[in-house]
Amino acid sequence: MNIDFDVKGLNFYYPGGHHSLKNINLQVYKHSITALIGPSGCGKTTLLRCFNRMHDLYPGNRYEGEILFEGRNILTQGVDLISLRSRIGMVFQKPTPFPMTIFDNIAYGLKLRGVKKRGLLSEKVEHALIQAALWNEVKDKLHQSAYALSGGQQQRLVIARALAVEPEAILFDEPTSALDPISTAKIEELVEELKKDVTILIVTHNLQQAARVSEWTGFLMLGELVEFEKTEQMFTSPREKLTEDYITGRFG
Amino acid sequence: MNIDFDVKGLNFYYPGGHHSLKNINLQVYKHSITALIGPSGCGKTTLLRCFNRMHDLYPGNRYEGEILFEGRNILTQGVDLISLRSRIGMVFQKPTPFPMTIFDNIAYGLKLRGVKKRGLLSEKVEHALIQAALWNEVKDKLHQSAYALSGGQQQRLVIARALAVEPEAILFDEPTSALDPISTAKIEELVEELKKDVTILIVTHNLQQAARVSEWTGFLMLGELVEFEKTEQMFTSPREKLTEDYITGRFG
Amino acid sequence: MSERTRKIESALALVLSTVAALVGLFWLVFILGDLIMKGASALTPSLFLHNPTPEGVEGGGLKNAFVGQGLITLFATLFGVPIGLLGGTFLAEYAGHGKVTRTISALSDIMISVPTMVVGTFIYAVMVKPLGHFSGWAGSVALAVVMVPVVLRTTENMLRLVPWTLREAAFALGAPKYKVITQVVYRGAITGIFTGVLLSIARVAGETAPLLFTSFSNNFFSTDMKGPVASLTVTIFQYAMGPYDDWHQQAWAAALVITLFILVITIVGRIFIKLRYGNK
Amino acid sequence: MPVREEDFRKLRDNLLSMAALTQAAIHNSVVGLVERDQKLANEVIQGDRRINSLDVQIDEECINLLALRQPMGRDLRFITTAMKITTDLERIADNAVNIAERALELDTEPLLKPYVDIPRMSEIAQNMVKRAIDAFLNEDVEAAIQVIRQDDEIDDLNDSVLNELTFIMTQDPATVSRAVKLSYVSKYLERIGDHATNIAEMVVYMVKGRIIRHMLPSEFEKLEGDV
Amino acid sequence: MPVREEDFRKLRDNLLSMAALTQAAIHNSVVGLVERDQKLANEVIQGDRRINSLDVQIDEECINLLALRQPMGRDLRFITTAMKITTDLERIADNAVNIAERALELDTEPLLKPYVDIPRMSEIAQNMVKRAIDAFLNEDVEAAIQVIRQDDEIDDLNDSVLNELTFIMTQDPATVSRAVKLSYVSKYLERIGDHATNIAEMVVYMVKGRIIRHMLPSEFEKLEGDV
Amino acid sequence: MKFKYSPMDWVFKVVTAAAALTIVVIFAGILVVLIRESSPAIKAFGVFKFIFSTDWDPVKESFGAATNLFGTLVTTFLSLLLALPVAIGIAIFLTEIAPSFLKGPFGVAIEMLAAIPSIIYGMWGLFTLSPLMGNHIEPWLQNTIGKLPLVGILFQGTPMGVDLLTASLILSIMVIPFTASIARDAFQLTPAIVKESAYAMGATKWEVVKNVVLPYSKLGVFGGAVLSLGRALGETMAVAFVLGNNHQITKSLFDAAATITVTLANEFTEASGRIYLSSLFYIALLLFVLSFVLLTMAKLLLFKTGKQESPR
Ligand SMILES: Nc1ncnc2c1ncn2[C@@H]1O[C@H](COP(=O)(O)OP(=O)(O)OP(=O)(O)O)[C@@H](O)[C@H]1O
Ligand SMILES: Nc1ncnc2c1ncn2[C@@H]1O[C@H](COP(=O)(O)OP(=O)(O)OP(=O)(O)O)[C@@H](O)[C@H]1O
Ligand SMILES: [Mg+2]
Ligand SMILES: [Mg+2]
Ligand SMILES: O=P([O-])([O-])[O-]
Repeated sequence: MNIDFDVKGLNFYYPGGHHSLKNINLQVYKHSITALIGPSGCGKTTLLRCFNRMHDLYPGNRYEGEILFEGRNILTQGVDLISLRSRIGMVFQKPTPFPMTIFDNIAYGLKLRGVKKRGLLSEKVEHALIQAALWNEVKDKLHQSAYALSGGQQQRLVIARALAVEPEAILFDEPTSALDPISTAKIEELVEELKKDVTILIVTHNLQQAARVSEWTGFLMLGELVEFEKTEQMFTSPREKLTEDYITGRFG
Repeated sequence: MNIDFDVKGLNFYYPGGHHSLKNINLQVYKHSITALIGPSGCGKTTLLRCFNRMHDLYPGNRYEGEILFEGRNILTQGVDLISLRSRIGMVFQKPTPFPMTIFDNIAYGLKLRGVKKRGLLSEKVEHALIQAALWNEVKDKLHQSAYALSGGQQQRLVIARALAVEPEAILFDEPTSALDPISTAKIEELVEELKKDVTILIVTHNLQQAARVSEWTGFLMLGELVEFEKTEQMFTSPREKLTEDYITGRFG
Repeated sequence: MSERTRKIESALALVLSTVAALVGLFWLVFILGDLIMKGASALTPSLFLHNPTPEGVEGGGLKNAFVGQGLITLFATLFGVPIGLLGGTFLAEYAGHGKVTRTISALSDIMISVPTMVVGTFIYAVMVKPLGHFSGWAGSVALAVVMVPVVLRTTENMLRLVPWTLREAAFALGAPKYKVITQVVYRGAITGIFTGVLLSIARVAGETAPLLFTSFSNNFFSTDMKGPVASLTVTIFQYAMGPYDDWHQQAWAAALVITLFILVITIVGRIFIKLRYGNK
Repeated sequence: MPVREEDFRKLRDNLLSMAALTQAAIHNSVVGLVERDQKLANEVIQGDRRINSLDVQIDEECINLLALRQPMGRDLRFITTAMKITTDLERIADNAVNIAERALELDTEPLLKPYVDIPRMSEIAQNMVKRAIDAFLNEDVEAAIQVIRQDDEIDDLNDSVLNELTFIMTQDPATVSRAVKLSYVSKYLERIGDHATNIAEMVVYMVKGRIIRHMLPSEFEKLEGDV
Repeated sequence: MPVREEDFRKLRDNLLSMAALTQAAIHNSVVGLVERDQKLANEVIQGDRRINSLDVQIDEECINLLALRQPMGRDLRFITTAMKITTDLERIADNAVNIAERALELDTEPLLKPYVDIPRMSEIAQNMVKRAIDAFLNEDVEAAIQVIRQDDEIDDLNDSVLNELTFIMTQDPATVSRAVKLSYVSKYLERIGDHATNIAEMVVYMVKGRIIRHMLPSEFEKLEGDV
Repeated sequence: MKFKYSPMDWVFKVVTAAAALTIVVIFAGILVVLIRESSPAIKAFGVFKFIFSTDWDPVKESFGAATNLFGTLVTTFLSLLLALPVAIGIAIFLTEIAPSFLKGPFGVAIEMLAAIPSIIYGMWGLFTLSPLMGNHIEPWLQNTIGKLPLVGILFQGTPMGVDLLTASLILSIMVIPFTASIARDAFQLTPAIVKESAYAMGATKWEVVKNVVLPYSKLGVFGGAVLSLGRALGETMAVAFVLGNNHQITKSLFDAAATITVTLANEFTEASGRIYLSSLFYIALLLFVLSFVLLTMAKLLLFKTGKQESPR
């Protein structure tokens, strides 16, 4: 198994010096699904957003340590965030379709990269929609607004949009917490399917979800990575007492 | 075990004739917890809202059949909705504190009933807050706005508010779906505690939650009550194939 | 309180509210009815096709005022809307929630409610007095000054309604900020912004006070924005104050036209908003 | 939450392998005894490791499924039953090992009498195991109930073998050591029948959602009526 | 999601009752044999129903907990282990019933020889059961490993009993029927030891989250070092 | 950590920033220009003297703002007094009472009333309302309320229809829809489930409105009232026709008066003489400052209350 991301001694500070991630070390394997779990406010989202440097959108955030991606530290000053982000997709808690047609939503990332030929665009859009298991549902209304879709479909649209640019990895931040159980099941199925092509990092509040979809699980508490483990191991016999207590519901 | 509500041949129609509940028959036992589960749109909420006739707030809704409460059919024309509702509490998906202080929120129902004496009010407010396991967290800020509380606390406040008027039953409509897991656990604990004093009906999307808290479970599909059963039986060996398929995730 | 008294109290309060609603409706019917009755009769083709006759002479129309009003409003829109739009963009997208934003937002809010008469005196002092004569440009600028804060605030609000995650989603695809704003955020807020612009046009189209000492009025047909230009509202003011029945007639007709114009714009705007934001 | 078909397939496959190996062990141990084939007997003893490791593997799979998929209803019963079934299968295999051990011991001694009942018992036992596992995988209550019935045959055979052996021993003290061992073999086969019955009972429970193990015969009859 | 303390308490209580009844069954069956106390032996046979029903009850409780509480980690291991342990306990009780049955049969015949080893084995077996269950409830690996060690004692005693009985039988054919039955009793006790060992092994797995059943001794030693 | 800008990013940011700054420039511009223009009058009359002087004599070139301020404040106050209860009643009707088929059309009707330009109100006031008031309503008022002690004072004089009362009434009609739609929007923000919660406790409809809807939206309603105040304060054309532009301070509502805006509208273009024009700038400055102070206070207040208990 290849290592895709190698997080080494990562610390993160929000403005005002709030030390939100403390010396995180972990490896994300290529084409695997890694889940991040932990109590509310433990830093899951914060950690996830380090991988595509979303924190840089807001002033005063500070990283320490390294995240090696293909051997290069993406946390250094010189990194071209625009190209980094176009290689690492992200999906949020609530579906975020752009206010455009379904087609344009998917084509957006491609257009940013300078793809202009209509034929190529169509082809890639179709491919991404098929990958995201949405093609059949939308193929007759590609040029309708994306807002006409249901919540679950929107979330798959967003995934298709991320896929269209053929990213190396996709970051999911509680992608189903705003969805009903059926849509959730569909997204989970899709995520499992995707790992054939991309590396997946997923933050979830839902232990069962982490259990269901991931191969590796990281348990965070108070900004520290308490345990990082094969998912089965994590949920049947974790190494750390803290993890054990968390997964058995001994504390929130 | 006493029967608290006896639903007989209940049908419900939304305006435009949408037949949302079809010949529902079930018994809710006194001081027990009954869960209603089923796929989205199956009529859980619709059924729940028959018990305190919330549907009467909107024009064009129509009931058929009976819900006997203490032997009297509460679905007839002559029923005094104001007094019916003051005997059956309700808790919604999102916390609904009134825009008042914490104290006034709890005292509200009592004041509606004409309780005016400050001493008695204080006493009952305290009692309700203790029952709702919120007293310790709010006793020093009873006269602050209820909005200052966290989501989970607000939900417990709403439960305390319902409890203050000593209702005979409380209807819960997905009471934790807007809450984080810790708050959810607290509410679940509380609900279990409450059944000593009140009859509880709870609608939930979450099978696990129904499994955890309820003693009886009703499974609805397309407006029909497919199965009504002791919870253990329902989740380990349901009678109906449809139920089996639903709880094992064979369909949404 | 017993349940009976509570129910009676409730019924009473509801009746009072209904009465209040009827009062409001009464005034609307009264005013619009009056306006239509009195205005419709003077609503002849010549009102639009002819210029005013000399004082005291019957006949003539308000062609000059219609054209002038159109010109002034058009240029006001051309000046005011881009500034408001871009300014609103800055507040919502770049300035965050810091002091600068809050100050500018607050100033805009205040400017929206600042008496337009004051704006008129201000433009008079900076554009009319130095040049020594009234001008259409001065009128347009005055109206633009009224427009800018309105457009700016609606733009800012509408942009803020666009969820942050939408921007983050665009950034996460590797879009540079100006593209995020122009390609994603604007689209998300387009209906709202457009409505804001429409409403701001409706707002200034009915303004009289800022025009009184800026574009003033002109009894003759003129499209020379450098000189005084007639406008409907100022003309209505003058004609209504004037002594002639004929003027009164024309004033009513002009009032009817301008009211209808504004009502149509307003209703169209509301419909847009309703379609987009589903305001129950 | 859904347990995926592939998880079930894997579980099924492993259970089938384990059952097949177990059957083979019974078969080979008895053939080893009857045909005095030391190699075969040794193979059974060696092969037990494989069965043991399958047991462990299936248990782990089941626990993982319980932890990772939160099965309910039928799926839950299937998985918990699988966990309990492996215990019995593993025990059956142990009994086969015991038979093989006795076979090796007896191989050094002359034949006591021709084997008639024991191969018969072995066949019944294998058949019971096979059918019990099939009943499990097909969730077939009727088949399971037939397995439960079959146990009587093996019990009867065991009784008659024991009587015969006791008779032989009392006749000729020299046969004692061999006869005792043979009586053990018979006893082992009887035990295998018991374990197969256990499995069948669990299948009935799984399918009907009710526990019939340790039921009174009258209750049992009633249940059968329902099938 | 949390399994509640009260659920565990109930499960624990039932397991303790079952273990206590099982121990009593072993004790009484052997006393019944040694002291030729038919009443006691019959009591054991009757009492088995109670143990069986506890087995069913605990299984049901466990399945309910799995369905209703979705336990994970330690809790999951505890519950699945409990389910598997009851199978062994139930089997231990069955063995006690078998002993009691032999006791009733032997009661009609004269004493073969004074019982020395068998009461000893019974004591060890009871001790093993008790300690295995305690180890389970206290999640105590060391105690469990001691139980596993103890099994050797009982095995050794069984071997010596068998040798002795074989010797007696070869000496005096009249003793065969009784001796065979006694050898069974010894074998039953040995089996009880095996089941207790099983339980202890599962405890180790539960606590350490690793399966030691069917490990090679070398692996086992390594594990012990970790404790 | 710095975000890497592309050149276009930089350009776009600078352009928008410049646009935003226009507001500040305009604001400062108004203040500076008005002060500059009124400086002759300031020098001549000072501040306090000007504010409290009731003089308004173009001939003697002696000016004071008291009469204008009086008219402005009285009409504003009265109009709000008349408008608020009706506006809230309308809002309640619209959100809680009206059957759904009425809500839409009625809401549009109210918004139409708000969109009508003020000059129309003025003209209508002049030609329709004022005669009606003068001939029928005011005499009737005089004969009823006018006979009462204390309040009677307010209804003395000859009812002409061109007076404080008519002006205030016109203003209130203007302000009603404005306030009502803001109040309605605020009411509608009350989540349905919060209302349902109150109903579920056995509250009557009025109790739900009184205890839930009103408190829930009090900030919005208050904000609406303040905005209405600002509107009324700066309104020119609606009152220009019916106030009479008479520089006096009166006790009776049936007397003509002047407001700052009316004075400006009527006299600005005709003002001859440096001091006269400068005095007009001076009252414009006063109006500007007045509305600025008022609106700022309201903003601060809203901001504070908003911080203290905003629903999450
Ligand atoms: N923008 C911010 N500025 C300062 N502190 C922040 C910011 N965002 C988050 N934090 C703090 O950082 C910590 C980690 O937050 P984060 O959002 O990563 O938690 P999380 O594990 O994703 O929680 P949740 O499950 O609630 O989403 C929290 O203590 C939070 O209060
Ligand atoms: N106000 C309404 N008017 C008409 N139909 C309605 C209305 N509310 C609900 N329905 C319909 O009635 C059916 C049952 O709705 P209900 O809200 O009871 O479902 P539910 O089981 O509570 O679903 P969910 O789990 O999504 O809350 C659905 O088909 C829904 O579309
Ligand atoms: Mg998060
Ligand atoms: Mg619902
Ligand atoms: O393992 P058993 O003793 O039940 O054969």
